[in-house]
Amino acid sequence: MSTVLDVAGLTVAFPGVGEVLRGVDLRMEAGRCLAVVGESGAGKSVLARSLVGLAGEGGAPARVSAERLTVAGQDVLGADERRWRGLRGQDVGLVLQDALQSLDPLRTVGAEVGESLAVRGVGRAERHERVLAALAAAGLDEPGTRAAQRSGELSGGMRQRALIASAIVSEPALLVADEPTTALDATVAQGVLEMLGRLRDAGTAILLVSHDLGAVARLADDVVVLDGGRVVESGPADVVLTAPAHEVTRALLDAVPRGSRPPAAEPGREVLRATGLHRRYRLPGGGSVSALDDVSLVVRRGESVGVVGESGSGKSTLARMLVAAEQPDAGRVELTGEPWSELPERRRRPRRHLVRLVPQDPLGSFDPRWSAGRVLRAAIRASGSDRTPAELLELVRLPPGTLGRRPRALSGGQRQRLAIARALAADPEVLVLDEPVSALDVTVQAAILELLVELQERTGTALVLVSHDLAVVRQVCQRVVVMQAGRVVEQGPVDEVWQDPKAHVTKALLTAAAPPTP
Amino acid sequence: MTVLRWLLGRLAAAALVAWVVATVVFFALRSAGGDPSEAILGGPGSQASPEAVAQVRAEYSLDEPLLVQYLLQLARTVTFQLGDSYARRRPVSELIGDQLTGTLVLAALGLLLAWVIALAVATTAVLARGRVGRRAVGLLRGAEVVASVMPHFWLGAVLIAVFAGGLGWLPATSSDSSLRSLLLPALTLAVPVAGFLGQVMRDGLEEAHTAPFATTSRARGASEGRVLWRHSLRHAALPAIALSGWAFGSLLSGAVVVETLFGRPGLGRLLIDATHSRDVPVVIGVVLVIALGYVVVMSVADVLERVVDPRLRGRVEAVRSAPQGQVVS
Amino acid sequence: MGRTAPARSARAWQVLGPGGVVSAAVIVLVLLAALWPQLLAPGDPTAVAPADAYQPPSAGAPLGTDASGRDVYTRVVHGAGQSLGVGALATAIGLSLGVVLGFGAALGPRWLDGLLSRVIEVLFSLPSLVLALLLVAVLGAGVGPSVISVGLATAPGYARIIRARAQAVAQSSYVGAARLEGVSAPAAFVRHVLPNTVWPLVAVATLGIGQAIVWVSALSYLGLGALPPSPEWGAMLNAGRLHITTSWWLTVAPGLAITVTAAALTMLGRRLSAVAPS
Amino acid sequence: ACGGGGSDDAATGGGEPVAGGTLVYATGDAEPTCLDPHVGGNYPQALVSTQYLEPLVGRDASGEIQPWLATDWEVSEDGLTWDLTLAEGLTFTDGTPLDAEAVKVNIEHLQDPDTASSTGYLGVRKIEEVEPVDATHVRLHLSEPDSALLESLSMQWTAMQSPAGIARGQDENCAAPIGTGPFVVTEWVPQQHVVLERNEDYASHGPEAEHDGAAHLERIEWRFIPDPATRWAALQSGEVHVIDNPEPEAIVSAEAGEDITHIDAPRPGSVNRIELNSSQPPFDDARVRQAFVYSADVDPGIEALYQGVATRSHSPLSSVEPMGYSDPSLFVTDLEEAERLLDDAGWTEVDDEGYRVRDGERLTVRFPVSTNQSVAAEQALFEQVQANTRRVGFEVVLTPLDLSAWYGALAAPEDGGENAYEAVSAPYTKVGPDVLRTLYHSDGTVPAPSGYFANLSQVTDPEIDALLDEAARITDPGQRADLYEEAQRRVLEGYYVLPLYDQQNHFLTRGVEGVTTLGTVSTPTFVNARLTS
Ligand SMILES: Nc1ncnc2c1ncn2[C@@H]1O[C@H](COP(=O)(O)OP(=O)(O)OP(=O)(O)O)[C@@H](O)[C@H]1O
Ligand SMILES: Nc1ncnc2c1ncn2[C@@H]1O[C@H](COP(=O)(O)OP(=O)(O)OP(=O)(O)O)[C@@H](O)[C@H]1O
Ligand SMILES: [Mg+2]
Ligand SMILES: [Mg+2]
Repeated sequence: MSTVLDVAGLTVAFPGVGEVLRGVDLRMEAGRCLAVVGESGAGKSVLARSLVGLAGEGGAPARVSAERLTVAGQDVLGADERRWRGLRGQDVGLVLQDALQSLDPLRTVGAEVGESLAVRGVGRAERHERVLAALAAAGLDEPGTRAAQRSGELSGGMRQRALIASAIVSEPALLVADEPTTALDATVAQGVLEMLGRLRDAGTAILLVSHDLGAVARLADDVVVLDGGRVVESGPADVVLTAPAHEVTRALLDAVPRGSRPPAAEPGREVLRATGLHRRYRLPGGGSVSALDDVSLVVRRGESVGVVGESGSGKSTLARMLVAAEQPDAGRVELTGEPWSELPERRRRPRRHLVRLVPQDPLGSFDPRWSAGRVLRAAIRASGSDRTPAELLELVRLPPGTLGRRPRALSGGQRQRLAIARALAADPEVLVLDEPVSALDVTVQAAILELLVELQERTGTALVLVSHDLAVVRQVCQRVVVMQAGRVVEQGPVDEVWQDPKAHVTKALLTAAAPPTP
Repeated sequence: MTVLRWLLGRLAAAALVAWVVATVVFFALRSAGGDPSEAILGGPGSQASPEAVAQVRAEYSLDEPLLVQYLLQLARTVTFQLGDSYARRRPVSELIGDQLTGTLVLAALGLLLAWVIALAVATTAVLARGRVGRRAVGLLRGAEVVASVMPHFWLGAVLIAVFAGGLGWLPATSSDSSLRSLLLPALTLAVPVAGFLGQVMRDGLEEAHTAPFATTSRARGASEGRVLWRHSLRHAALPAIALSGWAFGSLLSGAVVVETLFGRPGLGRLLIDATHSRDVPVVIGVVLVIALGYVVVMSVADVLERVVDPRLRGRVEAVRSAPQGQVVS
Repeated sequence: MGRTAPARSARAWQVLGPGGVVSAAVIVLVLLAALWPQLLAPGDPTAVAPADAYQPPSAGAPLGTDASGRDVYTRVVHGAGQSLGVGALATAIGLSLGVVLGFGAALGPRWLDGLLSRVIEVLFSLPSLVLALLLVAVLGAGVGPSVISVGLATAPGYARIIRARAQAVAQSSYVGAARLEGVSAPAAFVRHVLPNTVWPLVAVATLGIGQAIVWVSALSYLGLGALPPSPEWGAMLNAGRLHITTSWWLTVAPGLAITVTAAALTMLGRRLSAVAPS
Repeated sequence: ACGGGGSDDAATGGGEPVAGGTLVYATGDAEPTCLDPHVGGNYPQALVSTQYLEPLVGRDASGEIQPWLATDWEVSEDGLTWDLTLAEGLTFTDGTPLDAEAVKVNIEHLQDPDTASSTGYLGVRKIEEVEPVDATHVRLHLSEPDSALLESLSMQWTAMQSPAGIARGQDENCAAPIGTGPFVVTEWVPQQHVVLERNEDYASHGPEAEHDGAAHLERIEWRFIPDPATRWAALQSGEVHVIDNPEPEAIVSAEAGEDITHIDAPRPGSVNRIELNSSQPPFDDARVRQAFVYSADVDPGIEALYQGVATRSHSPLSSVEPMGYSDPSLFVTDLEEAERLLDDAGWTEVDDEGYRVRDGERLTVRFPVSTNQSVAAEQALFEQVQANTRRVGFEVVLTPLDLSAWYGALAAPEDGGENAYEAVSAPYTKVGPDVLRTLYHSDGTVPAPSGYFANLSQVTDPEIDALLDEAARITDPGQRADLYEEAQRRVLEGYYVLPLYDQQNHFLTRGVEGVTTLGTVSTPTFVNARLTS
C-alpha cells in the first residue's frame, strides 16, 4: 500500500501563543483511517490545517517547520503557496470543524462543491456531473435539488454531507475531516460516519479528527492521541481504546458517559404533572408543525427523568412548558398538585422559585454586564431564600474567586456550573436542564454530570434532563422518556429501555451512543 | 404577494413622507420671519403697493386662516401637485425637473466614487502582507476615520484651491455633467462617505476573509484573489449596500454645500435659495423629492441586498442601519 | 478594588489599543480646553488688534492671527467649549428623542412599533442639512437652531439602533431567565433592558458627537452657524477658508481641531463599541 | 495690474485682442428671479440687464448726464414738464421701434403695482403723465419738480424695454426682456447661466461705447457662482474671464500679478455705513450715537481687512457722487470722550460682564447682518466694531440672518416685523444725491406694505426734510449742491450713521480687454470688450 501521509517532527508556532504542535509524527496508508483524538485545545485542528498548508488560518501567521512533510505522495516541505494550491482540493480534501459555516451562504451548494474543479478549469458540464456524483456519494438524496440550494436551506446534517462532498469531489487521495460529527444529532452523525466508512473502503485515506471516542471506535484503524501539541500515544484503534497506556488517553476514555444510576430509593411525592400537552407552531412558509402532541409526564421528588429524542422532536418545547415559559395549546401542567400552566403570570410569580430552568446556552442567559456574584445575589433575592452566593458556588464546586468575574470571563464548564448554582439559589422542587452538556468538552461534560448526580443525592431536587444523548441520560437519570415528532414513543426505567428498546428511534439513538469499546 | 405587500408598504411610506414634509415645511416657513407675499412680489424688501399685496394674498389664499392654508397645502402636496414657485413664478415641478438630473448625476457619481475608494481601501487592507503592509493598513484605518469626519465645504475648498486655482488641472466650477467638471464636486461628496463605507467594508471583508467558508475555499485550492472576488467581497458588500441608502441621504445633504461651493446648478442650491426667500412651494417640492428619492434608494438597496443575499429574499424588510454611530445623514 | 493605577492604565492600553488611548488623550485635552480654556490660553479670544492681522505663526502667536488680529491659538482653545458643547448637546437631543422613539417602538404594542418605525423612517428621509435649513429659517441663525436641527436629524439614527438593540435584549435569554426567576416585566426592563440598551449607546454617542461637530460646522459655511465673535471652530474654518492660499493657518488650525477631535471621538467610539459587552 | 473705474486704458494682460468668441462672466451676486429690472429691481438685475437693456440717459465719470437713447431734454420753467427727444431710428431687438409710445409704456410699467418695482418706481414716482408728442418726442408731466429725474432715468432699473416684450406678460418678459442693448438674452438656465448673444444690429451706442456697430464678442455666458473662493479659482484657471465681488485677498494678488486686471468701480448713491436707529433707546440719544461712533475705531480694521482696496469714507454719499460732502473730523476715535458722553447720557453703571447699564437695562446694540449682502471682510469688520465698542461698555449682538429674516428684523412692528435693531448696514444704490431723500427724509420711515423702509436710521428731522425737498425741486446745480451739503452735514453731525467706505464694486478680468463700467450704477458693459488670445 502506498503511503499517503508521512509527517515527522511537525512543529507549528504562533507569535504570542507559542508552539501549539511540537514534533508531531504521523504516517498513514491509502484506504486507512487514522483518528486524531485529544482534549480541546490539544492542537488537533491546527494539525489538520497544517496538512493542507493552512495552519495559520484565521489568526496570526503560523511558523511551520518539519523534518519530513509528505502529503498525498508529494513532498511539500517548504513548498510555496503555488505548490500548496495545486495540492489542495486536488490531492487532499479538508473538512473544516465549523461545518455549519464552511459553506458560503451566498453561493449555491453546487458552486461550492464544484469549486475545486472550477479552480482547475474543469468545464461546466463535467463539473455539474461530478458535483452530483459527489453529493450522491456523500449520501445526500436528490443531489440535483441540493446543488441548486444554498447552505442556509439545508439542515446541519445535509450541510456536513455537502461539505464532505466538496472535499471528495476531486477524488483526493487523502481526506482530512475535522470533527465531522460534533454539530450533528446522534442518528445523523451515525449516517455521516457510515458514509466516511464507505469512502475509506473505496480507498481514500481518512484522517479523522474527533474528540468523540465512540465515533473513533467505529471508524478508525489507528489512533493518535494528542496532548498539548505532542503525540502522547499512538497505535491501532482497538489497542489504544481498550488498553490505554497514557493517562490522557485514559482520562478521555473515562470521560465517556458510561454506566447508569441505581433506581431512586423511594419515589417521593409528585411535584410536576403534565397532562395531554399539545403545541403547534406555525411555520414561516405556511403550514404548521406539531411540537408537542398529547404529551403527559409526571415527575416526583427525588427522581430524575431524562427526555431524549432526535433534534426537533419537541424536547425543548416540553421543557419550556414545564417551567411555564410558554403556554400549551391544550392540556395542563400542575405544580405540587396545584394549577400552574393556566395561571396568569402575576399569580405564578410567587411560586416561580419552585421550578427552575437551566438553559442550553448558559452564556446567553446571563446579563453580560453582571458579575457572577450579582447574578447569584439577584437570584437569591428573587426567590427569597437565605443562602449566600459563596454557599451556592461551593455547591457547584466553583472557587469563591469566581464571584467577581463576568460570565464572558468564565469557561464553558464554569458557566454551566454558575447557571446551575443560580437555579439552586431558590431551593427548587424541580430543576429542568435543557442539554446541559452538549456544548462541552467530554471531560468537562463528565464533571458536570457527576455534579448533577451528587447534587440530587444531596438535595433531593427532582431533575428533568433534556438531551439527545442517551448515554448522558443514562448516567444521571432513573427514568427516561423518548420523544419523536412531538409524541412520547417510549418511556420507562433507563436500564430497561437501554437493554430492550422498543421504538425504532430508541434503537437508533442507542447505536449512536454506543461506548467506544466493543 | 409579498412583493405586492412590499410595494404597498413603500407607497404608504411615500404618502407618509409627503404628509410629514408638507407639514414640517409649511409650519417651519410660515413661522419663520418674512411673508410669502413678499416672495411672490419680487422678493423681500420689495416695495409693492398695498393693492398688489392684497391681490396676491387673495390669489394664494394667504388671507385664509393658517389652518385652512395648511389643509389646502396638504391636499395639494399629498396629491403631488406642487404648484408654482412664489419667487420664480414657474411650476415647481418644472423647476425641480430642471435641477434634478444634475443633482442625481452628482450624487450617483459621488456614490460610485465612494464605492470605488472604499473597495480599494478594503481590498488593500485585506491583502496587505508583511510588516510594512500592516503598518500601511494601520494608516489606512486612520485615514478612513479622518475622511469620514471631513467637512465638505473645507475639503471642497482645498480641492478647488489645489486642483483648479493652483495646478489648473480641473475646473473650479461645475456647470454641466461632463466628467471633467463633475470630478471635483463628486470627489468632495465621496470622500466622507468613502471613509464610512471603507470602514464598514473593511470590517466585513476582514471578517468574511477569515470565515470558515473562506478557509474551506482555500482548502479547495482557490487563490486569494478568487476567495476575495467569489466569496468575501459579496459578504462585505452587503452592509455597504444597506449603507448606500443612508449614504444617499448624506450625499444630498452634502450636495447643498457642494453645489453652492462649485457653483453647480442643482436641488441643493435651489433649496437654499427657496428657503432664503420663503418660497414655500419650492421648498416643499425639493424636500419632498429628496425624501422620496431616499425612499426609492432605500427600496433599491433592499432589492440589491436580496440579489446579493438570497437568504434575505423571504424577509419583508432587510436589516439596515447607518454605520455605527453614523447617525447624521 | 485595590487595583493600582499603573495596572489600570496598562489595562486601558490593552482594552482600547494604542489608537484608543491616543484618542482618549486628545479628548481629555479638548475637554480641558473646553472646561478651563484660561489654563491653556490665558488671552482673550475676542480681543482684536487689526494692526496685527494675518500674522503667520510665530513665538508670540503659535498659530498666527486672523483677519482682525485675534490670536488663532487662543481662539481655537476657547472654541473647544462651544464646539464640544455643540456636539454633545446635539447628541443629547438626538439621543433623548431616539430613546423615546426607539424604546416605544421596541417595547410598545405592535401597532405602536409600526407607527414609530414609519416615523423613524420618514425622519431618516429628511437629510440633516435640509432640516437645519428649515429650522434656521424659523429660529434664526445661531448655535441653538443648528444644535437642535443636528440633534433632530440624528434622532432617527439613534432610535433605530435603540429599537433593534432593545428588541434584541428584550428577547434575549437572560431577560427570559430573569422573567422565569419571577422578576416582573418593569423590573426586568430597569435591570436588564435599559442598561444593556443604553450602555452600548455610549460608544455610538461618542461617535455622534464628532459627527455633530462636523455638521454644525457645515451650517457655518451656509452662514447659519455660531454668532460672531464666538470662536466656534466651524465659523473660524469658514472664515479662514477664503484665505486658504495666503494665510493657510487660518484654515489649518480650526480644520485640524475639528478633524482631530471628531476623529478621536470616532476612533474612541469605535474602540468602545468593539470592547463593550454586547 | 489695475484699470481705473470706467476707463479703458487697462492693461490687456498680454495676447492679441480677437473678435468674436464667448466671454464667461461669473457673478457672485444672487441669481435674479426675473431678468427684467423693472420687476423688483436689485443690483444683480442691473448687472445682467446692462448687457441688453439701456436707459434713456447715461452719465459720465464727472457726474454729468449724457445722451443715450434720449439725445436731448428740456425742462420747463416750473420744473413740471420735461421734453425728451429720442434718438432716431432705433429699434428694440424684436424690431419694435423705440419711440415715445415705448417710453410711455415703460414708465407705466414701472408705475404698475404688479411690477413691484422699488428703486425704479421711486425714480418715476413724480411722473404724472407721459405724453407722446410724436415718434421721437415725449413729454413728461410731473406732479412736482424733480431735479433728480434724469439721474433716475439713467439707472438700469428704469431702462427701456420693448413694449411688445412687456405685453407678453410678466412671466415671459422676466425670462427674456427685450431691449436695445448690444446683446440679446437667448437662454436662461436657472442656477446655471444666462446666455447672451450679440445684437448684430446694435445702433444705440451709449457714452461708454467706443466704436460703431455691434459688440466684438459673439456671446456672453453669464454664470452664477456664489462662492468667492471658487470664483477666484475659476478666474485663475481660465474658466471664466470676468468675476465680480472678489475678496480683498484676490484683488491684492491680482494687482501684484500680471495677467489679471482689476476694475474698481464704486457704486453710486450711498456709502457702506452703519446706520444707528435713532427711533428708540439707546440711540434716540445723540450722545450715545456719538459715543458709539467715537469708540468704533474702524480705520485700522478697514486697512487690514481690505488691504488698501477700500478707502475710508466720511460721507453719506459715494465718492462717485460729485455732491458728496465729507467731514473726517467728526469720526475720530476718542474713547475718553465716548465714556464721558455715555456717562452724560445716564449709562453710568457697569455690570459684571463689563457692559454699561442704565435703569437695569444693558447698553445693548442689536445688529442684524444679512449673510447675503455682507461679504466676509465686512462681517469681520463688524466683529471688530463689536470688540472695540465693548471697551466703552456697548454690547453689540451680531446676528447673521438670511435675507428674509433680515428684512423681517428690520421691518416696523406694525407690519409684522420686529424693528429689532439698533444698528444695521444696508447700502443703497441710486444714481445721484437724491438718494439722501430716500435714506434720510422722514418719509422714508413710512414702511412699504411689506414693512420695509429705507430710512433705517429713522432720521426725522424737519430741517433735513426741508433741505432735501427743496433740493429735489431746484434744478440749478450750484444751489442743489449747497442744499445737499447742508443736509449731509446735518446727517453726519447728528451721528445717525457711521460711514465706512464706498460700496465695494470690483471686477477682476483675465483674457479680455475693453471692459468698462457704466458711469451710472457702475455695472460692467462688454460693448467694447474683446477676448485676448
Ligand atoms: N491561527 C491561530 N493563531 C493563534 N493561535 C492559534 C491559532 N489556531 C489555533 N491556535 C491555538 O492553538 C491551540 C490548538 O488549537 P486547536 O484549534 O488545534 O485545538 P483543537 O484540538 O482542535 O481543539 P477543539 O477540540 O476545541 O477543536 C489553541 O490553544 C489555540 O488557541
Ligand atoms: N418558537 C417556535 N416557533 C416555531 N416553531 C418552533 C418554535 N419552537 C420550536 N419550534 C418547532 O417545534 C419543533 C420542536 O422543537 P424543539 O425545540 O422542542 O425540539 P428539540 O427536541 O429541543 O430539538 P433540538 O434537539 O434540536 O434542540 C421543531 O420542529 C421546531 O422547529
Ligand atoms: Mg478543533
Ligand atoms: Mg432543544
